[in-house]
Amino acid sequence: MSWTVFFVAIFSSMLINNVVLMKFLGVCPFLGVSKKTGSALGMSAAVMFVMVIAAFVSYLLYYLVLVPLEIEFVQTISFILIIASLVQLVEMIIKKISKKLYKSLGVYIALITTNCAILGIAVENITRDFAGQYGLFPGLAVAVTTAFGAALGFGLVMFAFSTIRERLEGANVPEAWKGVPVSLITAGIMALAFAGLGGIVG
Amino acid sequence: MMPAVIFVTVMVVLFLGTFMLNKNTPAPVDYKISAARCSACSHYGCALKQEEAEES
Amino acid sequence: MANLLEKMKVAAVLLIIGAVSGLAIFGTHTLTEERREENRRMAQLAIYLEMFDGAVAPDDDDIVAIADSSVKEMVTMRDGSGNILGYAFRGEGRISHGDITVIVGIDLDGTIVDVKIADSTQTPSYVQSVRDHYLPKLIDQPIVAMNYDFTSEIAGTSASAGMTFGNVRRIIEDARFIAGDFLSDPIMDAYESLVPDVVSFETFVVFDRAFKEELLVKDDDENTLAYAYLMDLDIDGETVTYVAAYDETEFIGITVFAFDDVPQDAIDAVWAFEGYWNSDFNGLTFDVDGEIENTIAAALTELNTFVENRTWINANTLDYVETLYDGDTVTGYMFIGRSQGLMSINVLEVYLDETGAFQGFTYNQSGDSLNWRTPLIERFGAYEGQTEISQSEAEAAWDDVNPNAPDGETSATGTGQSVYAVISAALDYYSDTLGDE
Amino acid sequence: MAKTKNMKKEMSRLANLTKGFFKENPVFVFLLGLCPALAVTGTVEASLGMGLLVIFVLTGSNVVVSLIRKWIPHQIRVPSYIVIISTFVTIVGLLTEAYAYALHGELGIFIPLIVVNCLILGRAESYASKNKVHDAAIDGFGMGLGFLGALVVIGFFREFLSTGAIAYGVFLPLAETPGSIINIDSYVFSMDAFGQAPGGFLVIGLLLGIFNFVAILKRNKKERERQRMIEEKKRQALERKRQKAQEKAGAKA
Repeated sequence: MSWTVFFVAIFSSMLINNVVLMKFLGVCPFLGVSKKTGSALGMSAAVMFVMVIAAFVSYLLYYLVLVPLEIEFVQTISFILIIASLVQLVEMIIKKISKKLYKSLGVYIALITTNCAILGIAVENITRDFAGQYGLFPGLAVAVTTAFGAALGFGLVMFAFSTIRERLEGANVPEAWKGVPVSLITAGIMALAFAGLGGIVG
Repeated sequence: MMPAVIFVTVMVVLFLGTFMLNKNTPAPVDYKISAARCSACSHYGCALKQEEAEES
Repeated sequence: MANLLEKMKVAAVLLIIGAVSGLAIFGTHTLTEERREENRRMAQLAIYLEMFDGAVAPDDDDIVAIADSSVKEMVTMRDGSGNILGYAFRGEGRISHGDITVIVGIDLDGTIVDVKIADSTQTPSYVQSVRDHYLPKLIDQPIVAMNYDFTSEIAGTSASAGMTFGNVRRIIEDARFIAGDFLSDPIMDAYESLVPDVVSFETFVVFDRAFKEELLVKDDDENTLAYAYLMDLDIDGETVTYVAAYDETEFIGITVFAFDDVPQDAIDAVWAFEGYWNSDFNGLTFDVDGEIENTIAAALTELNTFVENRTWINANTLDYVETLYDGDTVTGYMFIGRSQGLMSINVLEVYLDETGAFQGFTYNQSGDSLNWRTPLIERFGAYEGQTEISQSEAEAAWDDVNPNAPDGETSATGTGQSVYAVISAALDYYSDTLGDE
Repeated sequence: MAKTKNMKKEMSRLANLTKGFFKENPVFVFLLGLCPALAVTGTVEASLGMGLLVIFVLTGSNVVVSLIRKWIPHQIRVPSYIVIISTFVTIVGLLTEAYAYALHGELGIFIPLIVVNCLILGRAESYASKNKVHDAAIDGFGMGLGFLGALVVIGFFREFLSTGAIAYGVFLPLAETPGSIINIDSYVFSMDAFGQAPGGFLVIGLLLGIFNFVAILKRNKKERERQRMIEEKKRQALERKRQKAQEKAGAKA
């Protein structure tokens, strides 16, 4: 296994297989929390934080508990529960640690349980069988790197999209398409642009 | 059979535990989640938070 | 107290929900386990079944895991009554661009039925281009003579899709290597019917006579077991390839490459030569009847003469010399020799007359550039009639083949040196051995 | 008297069932479950499959939540709902893998992701936890149907625009051999992008706009109606006033 694996993992999960625009994960916060650049960035930071930890924990849970016990079939419920617990724990810790951090991140953390990107990436890390490809612990490193890249990709489109939306507020859009519809169409055009990145790295 | 049932139960209890712990930890700042942030899927989290805000 | 009770209640409710949920999931899992397993297995097999018409899902015994190869699994495909239809190979490849799973189907005749990319994490556009442009060209190719030349003909896509196709190609190569072990390979079958223990063969010299190719057939340790000669004969308007084999002293026999479209009488004709098998080739003449038999006999006679007139040298550079006759008079000698040229080993035919004077040379096989090869024939032609060619004369021959290059540094040098090595070896051999007789 | 009450009840049940179709459509009005609405609507059949799975989970979880609503302590109701829903989703995932393997492969990770589809948690919290079992079941089924309908409409446009055909029997066990219902020369209709990621956003954006457009037209029509009524009333009042004045004048005279 060479270092290029990590580079490819970050690059492809950030740009080529972008969580929002290519995999349709986390579309809801993408539309809901992108009206202002500030909140978009806050949400992205919270997602990055939780996504990386969730990838780490869910990977270990799967390979160190579910596989030895031969109960892989409870994957879905155990992943959602571990992620939900994680979110609660993280929020609690942030509450205790820092007022400032809570003000900027805490509010978003609570919204994350139902963010499908977190669960999606955790499940996908298992489906892609990193453990089988690289071995248990190198696979963990690749899984976490993939999650980090995905979170970077999420942040990137959140930021780009929020800036577009701030401009869109003042645009002359037909009444029926104002708000979410025109945002979706904008996202479609962004997705077209991102589709052009396919083929840079495998 | 036993491992599956025990494991799921443990997970549920773990979730409940963290949930209760978090609920019992007071927020350090007064905040209100704006309606804008409550759109789309975040709706469940919002409902929860708004309710908490109302209760307190 | 009430608070504690409340907490107990909360915990109890969650505990019950957890347990019930665990039970429900486990119950569903148990009920559906068999079906899910079956589905997963069928999904894997579906791509195999698609390749072979009338195939049924294979038993576990028909699925063999393979180690130490890019091919991971071989599946024997059978029809409903258990007859083997062919073999499917599942291979996996990995390049820095991602992984790829390739299925190769090979039928009993050793023909590629289909090649499919089952799964891939490589760049989709390259994979698609390989699917669209490359894979269809592989279908119906015989595995004994795979031709990948089309890769250079596919414009535009070849450069970028090349890496992915390289992956696919490696898997096909491994699959056909494995298939060769138990599939009937007509060429190996032909050699094996003449010389047991054959495991490989290589082209030695090519001819433009009744026999087209001289091959060395070798055993496991690369020892030459015999010399095989391919003869393309015109039988009833069809070209049929016969193979005759000799060892050092004997005519071993003759057989035919049994491809599907060979006329039966062309195959049967071989039996007319049964009586000559394993006989001393000195003065071997064929007494046979029938049109096809006579055609074969004529070719074999020509071959027999060649084998008789040939003297093995087996030195570093020279393989053998053939004495050329006109009736009973010696008219000259043809040497076959080989030497490393610029790009490949050059196999040369060097001609001397009966006095040992140089008469010219031609290339029998060479991978060097024609730009250097052709002028060299002409330039060495200037030394015709000489019994010796000095080093300086030889250097003069290749020095200015490429006038633009600096002195002594032309690309023709490598080719020229190999040519000179063979020619001088032939001249030396004459003066040392043949001239003394 | 009793009869009318019964009828009213049935009417409200029908309304309960159909409210998810247009008035409270989960996708087009509430923008719930947009992730699957974008991700699996490349073809009609995948949309149909996802819709059916959601109906199953939604009805099931609604029924269970409604059944145990009185035993669940208020403070832990959301965690309990999450557990119930993920149980249903896990079960549905296993069943799909067993009985519709092709669909399972097509929907992929979007089957486990039904867990985080807020439509389901939303209905559990806002409806099932407050209503009787049969109402909750009807609500879940109706909302699920609305979701399915929206997905199929999106899937129809996307599949048609990207392939010029509507296939059947590919992912769902509908036919022995797959075929297509509509099939137009694929050279005319082969806008691949509609089948892929960008098309999902574009089609939903456009459909959402059209949905809004119809809603606005309706609203405007109602508004005009209301205006006309007001005008009418004003006119009548004026008339009455005038009549009264005339009467008064007549009486005086």
